[in-house]
Amino acid sequence: MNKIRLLFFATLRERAGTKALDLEIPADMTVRGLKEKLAAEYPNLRESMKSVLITINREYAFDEAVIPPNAEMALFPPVSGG
Amino acid sequence: MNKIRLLFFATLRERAGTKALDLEIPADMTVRGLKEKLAAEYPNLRESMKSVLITINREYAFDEAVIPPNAEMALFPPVSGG
Amino acid sequence: MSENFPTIFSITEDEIDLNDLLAKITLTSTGAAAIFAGMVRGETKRGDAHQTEYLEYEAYIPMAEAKMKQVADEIRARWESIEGIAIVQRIGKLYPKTPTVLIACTAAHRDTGVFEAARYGIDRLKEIVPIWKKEVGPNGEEWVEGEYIPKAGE
Amino acid sequence: MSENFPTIFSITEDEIDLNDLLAKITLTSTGAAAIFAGMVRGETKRGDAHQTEYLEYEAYIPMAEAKMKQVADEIRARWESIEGIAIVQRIGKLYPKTPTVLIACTAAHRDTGVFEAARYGIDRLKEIVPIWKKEVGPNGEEWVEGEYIPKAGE
Repeated sequence: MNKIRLLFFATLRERAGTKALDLEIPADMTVRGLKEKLAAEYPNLRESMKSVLITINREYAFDEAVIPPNAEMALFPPVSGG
Repeated sequence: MNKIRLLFFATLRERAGTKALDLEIPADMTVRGLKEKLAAEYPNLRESMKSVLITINREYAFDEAVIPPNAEMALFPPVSGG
Repeated sequence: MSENFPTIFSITEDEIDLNDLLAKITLTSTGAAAIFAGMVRGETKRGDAHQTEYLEYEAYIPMAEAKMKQVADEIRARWESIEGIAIVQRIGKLYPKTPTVLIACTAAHRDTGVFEAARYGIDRLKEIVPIWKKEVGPNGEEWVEGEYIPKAGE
Repeated sequence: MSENFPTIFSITEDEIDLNDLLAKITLTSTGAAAIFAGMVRGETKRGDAHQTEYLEYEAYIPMAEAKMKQVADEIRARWESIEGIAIVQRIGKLYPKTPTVLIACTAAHRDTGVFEAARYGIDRLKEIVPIWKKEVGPNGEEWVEGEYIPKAGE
């Protein structure tokens, strides 16, 4: 199992009810697998998993990416700065 | 005869050796006529008359324009602000 | 040469000082700057017309700074004329008319891409830099969501 | 409506304050500003490469102000989205890195011509606004001459 840290921002933070979450995940888990896990375990996040942006170690990551150990991941909606 | 006031800027001011000149000119004098008069009477300005910009009452004026009484005219090179 | 060209990027809760930022990206060889500034609109007419009391900005700060650096690198890769670049996003609770974001690019001359570079910078910031805003108005609050989905490598 | 939109134009010997000018052309409906600033180059590489100790600016002030107003009117005629316009030229003896000119345009959104309007503004200022500069450098002084010949009605 790998330890990872999830950060939530904007609507995802509000739906998760927390800014950060530490998780243990299987060593071969992909971004898709994590999304499925979160959708299953956190009903408030289920709807958000369809359009969420995900980053691994501050770079955008996509469904097939395998999550490395000690990853800092973030989940957030499309950005709206400016 | 009409009274007019000539203002000189930049290279024209330096060649004229003055910032302003009051003149009396014939009532029907055009911008071209004024340029010819200045070229004849002020040798330092002769060369400048080929490329000078001329204004009458703060609007650009051209060779055929007849100079109105009490005109405020200015003579200067192409502008270079900024 | 370009390693001496200043690149400023920051997420701040302080006022954005245009004079100071422009001075910091002006070199002896600089003759032109194009600056984009974004302000909080109190009254929006396009789309769903509405009023805004304030915006509340939030950022994933370390990643936002890294992505601002990336936007600056992309600008330099596209317009080699660019000398200095400043990219600043103000966060927190910001009221109408307040400048919230600034992108400034300098170059020797104005006709070598400085306007296009600033335009590119603000467009990219709104695509890839992780910053969000919640709009609070007379009818409640709503998160503003962008539309861009970053691609691999962005 | 547009009669309430601020238009600032001035010839000044004072420092150009970008923060102040931006605030003056930011309305409640404003979300975007494009600002062009020109600075004195101490070192020019394009064309005849040379160094500049300072520039000495001179203006035909009342006509320059009228022509700045005309540039602002032309901008509004071309981009009806433009809300505020500021056009400022600093004159006198100005040293490298000093901002000498500013053109700023504001609008509700950044995609309605605000960049193009600012670019148009600085191009037109350099064509029709009666201001000149003499360049003083290690090899003596020289008046900078523009190339544009105004047409009737300009």
